[in-house]
Amino acid sequence: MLDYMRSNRREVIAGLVLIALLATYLGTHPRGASTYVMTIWANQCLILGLAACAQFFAVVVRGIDLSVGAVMALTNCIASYLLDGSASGIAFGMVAVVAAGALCGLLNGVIIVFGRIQPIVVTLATASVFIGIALLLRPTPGGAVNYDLADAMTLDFLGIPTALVITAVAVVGFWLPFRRTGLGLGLYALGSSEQAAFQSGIDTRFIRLAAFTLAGLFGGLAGLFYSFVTTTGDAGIAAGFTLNSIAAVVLGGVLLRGGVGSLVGALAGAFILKTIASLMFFSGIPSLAQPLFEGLILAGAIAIGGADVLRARNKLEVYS
Amino acid sequence: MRSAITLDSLMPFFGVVVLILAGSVFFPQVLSAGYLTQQLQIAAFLGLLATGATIVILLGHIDLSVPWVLTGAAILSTALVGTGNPVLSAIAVPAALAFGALIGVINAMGVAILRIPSMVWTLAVNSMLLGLAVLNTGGFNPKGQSSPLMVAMASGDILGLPISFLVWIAISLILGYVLTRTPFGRYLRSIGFNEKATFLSGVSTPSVLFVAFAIAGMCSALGGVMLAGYANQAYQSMGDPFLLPTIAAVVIGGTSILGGRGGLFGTIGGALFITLLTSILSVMQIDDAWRNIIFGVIILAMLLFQTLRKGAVA
Amino acid sequence: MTDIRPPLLEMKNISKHFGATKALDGVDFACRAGEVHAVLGENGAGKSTLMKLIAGVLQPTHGQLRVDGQDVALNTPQDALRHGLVCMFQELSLVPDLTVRENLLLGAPGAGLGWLRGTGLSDAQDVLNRIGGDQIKMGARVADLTLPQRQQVEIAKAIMKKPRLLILDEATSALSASVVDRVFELVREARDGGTAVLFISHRFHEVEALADRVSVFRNGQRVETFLKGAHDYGEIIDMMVGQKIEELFPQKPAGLSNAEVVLDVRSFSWEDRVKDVSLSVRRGQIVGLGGLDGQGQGAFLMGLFGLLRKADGTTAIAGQTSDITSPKVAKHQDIALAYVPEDRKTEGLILDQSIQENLELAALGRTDLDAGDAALYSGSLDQLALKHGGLDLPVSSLSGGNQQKVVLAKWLALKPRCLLLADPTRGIDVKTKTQIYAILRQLADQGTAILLLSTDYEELIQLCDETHVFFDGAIVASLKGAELTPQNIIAATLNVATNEAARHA
Amino acid sequence: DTYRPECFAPAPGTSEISYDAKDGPYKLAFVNGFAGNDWRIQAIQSAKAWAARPENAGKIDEFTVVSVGNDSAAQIAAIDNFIAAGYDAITFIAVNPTAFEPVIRRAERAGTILVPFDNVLDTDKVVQVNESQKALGALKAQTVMDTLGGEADKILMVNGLPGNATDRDRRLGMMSVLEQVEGLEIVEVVGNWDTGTSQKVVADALATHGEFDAVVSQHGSAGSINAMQAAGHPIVPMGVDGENGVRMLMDELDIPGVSASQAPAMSAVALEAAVALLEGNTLPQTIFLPIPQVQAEALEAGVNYFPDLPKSFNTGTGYAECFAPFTPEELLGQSPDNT
Ligand SMILES: Nc1ncnc2c1ncn2[C@@H]1O[C@H](COP(=O)(O)OP(=O)(O)OP(=O)(O)O)[C@@H](O)[C@H]1O
Ligand SMILES: Nc1ncnc2c1ncn2[C@@H]1O[C@H](COP(=O)(O)OP(=O)(O)OP(=O)(O)O)[C@@H](O)[C@H]1O
Ligand SMILES: O[C@@H]1[C@@H](O)[C@H](O)OC[C@H]1O
Ligand SMILES: [Mg+2]
Ligand SMILES: [Mg+2]
Repeated sequence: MLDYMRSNRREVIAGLVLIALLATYLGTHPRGASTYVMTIWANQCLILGLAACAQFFAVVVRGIDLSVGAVMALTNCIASYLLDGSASGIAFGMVAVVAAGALCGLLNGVIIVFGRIQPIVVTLATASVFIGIALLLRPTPGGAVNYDLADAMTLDFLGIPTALVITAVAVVGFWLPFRRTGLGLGLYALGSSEQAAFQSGIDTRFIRLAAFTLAGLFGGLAGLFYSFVTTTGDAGIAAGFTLNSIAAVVLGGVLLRGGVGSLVGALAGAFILKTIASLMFFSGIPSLAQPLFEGLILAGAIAIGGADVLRARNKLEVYS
Repeated sequence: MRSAITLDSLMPFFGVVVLILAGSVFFPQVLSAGYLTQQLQIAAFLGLLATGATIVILLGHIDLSVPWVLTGAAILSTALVGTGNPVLSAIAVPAALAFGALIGVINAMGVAILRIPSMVWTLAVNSMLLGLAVLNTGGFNPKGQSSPLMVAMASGDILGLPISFLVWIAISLILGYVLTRTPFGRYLRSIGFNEKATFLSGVSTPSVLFVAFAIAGMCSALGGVMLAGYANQAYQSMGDPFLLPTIAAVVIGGTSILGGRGGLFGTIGGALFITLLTSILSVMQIDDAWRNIIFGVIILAMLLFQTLRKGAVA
Repeated sequence: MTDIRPPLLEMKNISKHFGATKALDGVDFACRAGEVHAVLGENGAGKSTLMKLIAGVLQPTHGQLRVDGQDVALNTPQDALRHGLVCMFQELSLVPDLTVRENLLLGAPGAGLGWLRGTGLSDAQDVLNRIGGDQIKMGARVADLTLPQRQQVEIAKAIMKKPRLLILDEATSALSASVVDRVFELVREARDGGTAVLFISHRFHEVEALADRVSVFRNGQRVETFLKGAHDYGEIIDMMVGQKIEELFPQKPAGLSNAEVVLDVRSFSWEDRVKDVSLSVRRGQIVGLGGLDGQGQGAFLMGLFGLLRKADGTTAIAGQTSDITSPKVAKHQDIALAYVPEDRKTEGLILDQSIQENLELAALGRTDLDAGDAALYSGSLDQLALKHGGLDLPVSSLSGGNQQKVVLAKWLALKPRCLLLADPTRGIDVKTKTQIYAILRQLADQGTAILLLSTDYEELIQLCDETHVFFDGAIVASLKGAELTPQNIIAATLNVATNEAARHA
Repeated sequence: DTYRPECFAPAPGTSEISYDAKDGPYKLAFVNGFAGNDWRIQAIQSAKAWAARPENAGKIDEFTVVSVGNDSAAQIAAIDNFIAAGYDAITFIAVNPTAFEPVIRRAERAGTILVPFDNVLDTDKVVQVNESQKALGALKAQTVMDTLGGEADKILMVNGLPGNATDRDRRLGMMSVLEQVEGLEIVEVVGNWDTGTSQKVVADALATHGEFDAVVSQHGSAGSINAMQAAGHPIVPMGVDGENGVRMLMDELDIPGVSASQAPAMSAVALEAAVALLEGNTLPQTIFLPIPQVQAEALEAGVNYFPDLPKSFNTGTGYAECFAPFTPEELLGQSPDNT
């Protein structure tokens, strides 16, 4: 147990910060901890959580994906056309939405791998293209998502918020097994040392393509879940999510230099970020002071992770 | 000393020429001196921001606080001028620059001392500045105004050349000199490639980071002052539209986002290119959706062209 | 031994060019199953390049590779693995952020992208146990291992793949003699089982101990291939360097006991990693620091250079007590300390920058020097005979030995009063070593205090006037003169036998 | 009949809505979207100024304001939170006009009244407070065409932030007038409701298209005027927004036309509407507030613009038909720490 905590120190810190913030939030909430309040909270958290998962896959291979928000916007607009109508139509629609996200990611990956251009730059450009396409689909917000489906995905299941169930499924059903596959390990290897990965006989191109495709896929999932929450399509949602997804993964202990961190951490980081924002609701902080407080808490949470280095007794340690 | 002018950094200038020629097919006025000098004037705002960003990117970092440093500097300088007090008006520009430098120092504290990735720390600083601006506007709201100096810097011209452009180029030349001819410039790029080895060579790498982020903050602040002079006022969010174009300008100018490689010459081309591209898409009245798509595709094409050329050489 | 089968691996007229550099030029080379084939040559001779071609990491500019007489194209390491060609690289192929187990899984035979089973893990564990790596935890992060431990893991990872051809490219450079012996035993076993082994080492006695056949390379060409024993040591060195090497180590001057003290360290402690270390260096002396890896000697050097926070103790240089808090302070002309770090690629050099820029970097911050003045470097560059294609080329284009020369030259430009060297000759060829030894001795004679951390006890014996051996953070033996024998050093290293006498307060 | 129709004027063809009266004092919340925007800050200040007025203060138990950013999911969450906390009414500026259908249902179940304003919803289920965006656009276009005597060759139209329903409707309003003009060439640029951006795009349009007979512009119009001045463009009729700086310029340069605004004080009217509904009054489902407007000739310093206030200040400090407009002191004197 102690060993586990030491080797996953970053995730553990993120988890503790999250618990503290959530307790404060529930403590200040007039309604307190209840399924309703937890459901509202979890829905928001999961959207950014999925976006952070998308960012995680780019970051773990030492990249950055500036198109996460744009992929969400595009898939959200697609969803607003496909998620209403017959049950089979909706089922197909959900698959199509996620596939569209994966396709965006694959496109990023292809340009990054075969064009040999830095991910951050590629995705800066493709984000513009994705948003353009989203705007073609939805010049102004509109469309609809089947309300029953939306309710099923965004309310609760036996008193447990569906969003938390989905989070658990993502972790237990996908991430933990995935981490034990060659692909899962390959992502870390590539991000930690491309040279070593290559010399170990790993197909680094394929892994990088896979990483960005997964990033796109999770971007699509984020867009899909966003569609359930908002039941509509909006091309203008990109801006906030991209930068927040980066902040989220860092808060969750994922290192931007690649090779370190986990999907669990990314999720925790996203939940932290959204909980900070939720704290404002009943904090009693004057409305015009809220953005400042939000910024201060964010900076504080980030600095907690950073303060670690002040303890380093060997000055070279901070450079690794 | 290796030349700052590489083929990579020339690329955006070719791009500018192509854009002008292509644009003139639809609008012959694009070739007029009036339109072109206007682009120089406007490119200066982006250019100044990109100048600061280049320095930080050469270090291997990134500064996402540009938007609200810009806005904050604009609010501060116009507020000082707005007091009507001649002394306060006179120090408006220096005060804004000092503000930029201060924020740069705060950025550097997170990055150099706490070793927080610049990409998130500067983002957090950006949110705090937004918060401060909101609080400030809401609480006591001084009448704001740009000083004649600010207006002249943004909109005046000397011998037909916009002063904003001349200021930008002058600053690029000074900083270009610093980057290529001084130890500081060498340290900067060395850190961009390998901070640890630079530190072990007896360089006080934190100081370099502090100075670099401070310079970047001052560039953003100067951009804010100029933009306030241009619009004759300051307003919330005035910096938001500049963040991504700033990064795009630096990268198009051939500076590696990984640090170490690149320079200000290319950034000048990058800022001109992005400004012109935006302008031409605007005057062509292309639908917003298509503007986004074309913008992205052209940036990608430029980048692919750069790497393909390198591939062909290797 | 007559073998009518085609060689396991055959290379025909192979060339590899990097821009203008011809790393390999028209090489014919073959390696048979069941032989240990040593490849010798000075730094930059092209040995590693040859291995990388075999491992599919690089592709030849011209020429053809054959496996079992069949033409093959090895475009990726996977291609090579498929033919059973496995390489342990000079730069390790371990992923630092993954655990030992994960690294082994990644490299395991048949590991694809799908579900990973632990196949081969127990083989790897067996190998580790046999080569003294039983301490290494499967769950430990590779980045947290010492270099020798990493080399052990790398060996296990290579062997678990059951290679038909195993390449050891300076794979044992950081291992202690006893571990090397066990590795060799393993290699011999593999050879006897029909594996072909290509072996690269700069330590001649290792070649002596292991090789069946030897190929010598020089300047990208194969000079000669012969059975071990066909040529003696001197002849082989002549072949390698193309000239005669008279003496590897320079003559030690006698009678220094009352020369002035240049560096004096008292009661240096840091955390619980360095314990109360005191030593001094006199004019004309080279003082060695020995010990197993990770006993605190490396940390001690770092501490002297101002890299450790909250270290206790005093340091005096030329009688002047100095408080050294950072490398910047350390290199200042009033103190004039220089430190050549252990890992030249990540700590000593900025690989993407030119040789010139690297040379200037240390001098740049010194107000009393003009870093742009070529005269600062030309002397040591000439003396070290830096082999380069132009000072404006990236330093990464140099071979390991020549890179190390750049690191040295960059610091010598500052005319340091005290030179701290962390294993500067690891992976460096014999000729370069002589050059480095000569320059060190000359510097010492001129009054530079030299502290030399080394894993090579030959150096500690032949080059150093006095050697302090570290164990668990403290100096357990200080040996000089006739006490400097391999037996004493090894004993002290393991902190056995007569350690009481050597321990001082 | 609906309650106080001079203020809460019904949109053409709209229905009526009322709820059972509830006893006060009430718990009210205002959920803003993005905060870093002068208009929105002033909307927050107006809401607080309204709540501070003695005639309102007595009716209020709690009044909370939060800003959530440009994220409709976050806004939905905020509203849900206030519903969960038992708030009586929630006003909000919707980040997205179509995303609130499920929230409306949840509010209805909980008995919480929702009153969207400014950026409103595509719904007929709740009372919404706004100006007619189409009328706002049409007013500007009509005024400049009237000034020009109904004839023009070329007109410049500066649009707002694409993707917003308000931008779309204001443009449609302008178009509805301009399309009637024979042979008129309409040049459109996108100013993003941002003074600097407007200035740039107008400068470019002037450089490439030459002179225009008139200009109609959304938020950020000072930029349009600056650009025309810089290009030496002659004074032509303009339909502009209501920022303080624009009115200063219009008066100083004697630009003919109209300054008409979407007033941030709308936030106060929305609260007033919420209280009216809580008290059991009937209101039109869609309320079109009278558009605050000043013909160029009527501009007067200290009355309808304020040389001592920032240019980014919005002159829309109230709707006289509803209640006495806030004085700038009332808005700015609001200390930020008495929520
Ligand atoms: N990627 C590269 N780019 C340019 N030059 C290279 C590259 N790799 C190797 N070289 C050059 O090729 C030559 C052979 O290098 P190689 O690494 O094969 O030498 P080596 O015999 O293994 O030396 P050492 O004993 O130092 O390991 C050297 O001159 C080196 O500088
Ligand atoms: N348990 C530990 N606690 C703190 N730091 C450690 C620990 N283990 C290793 N290190 C770090 O590793 C660095 C190397 O120190 P160490 O004493 O292991 O070097 P060394 O014995 O001289 O090794 P080498 O022989 O390879 O040079 C130290 O500066 C220290 O910061
Ligand atoms: O209605 C708009 C408002 O929502 C926005 O915040 O500022 C500009 C106004 O026109
Ligand atoms: Mg080698
Ligand atoms: Mg008047």
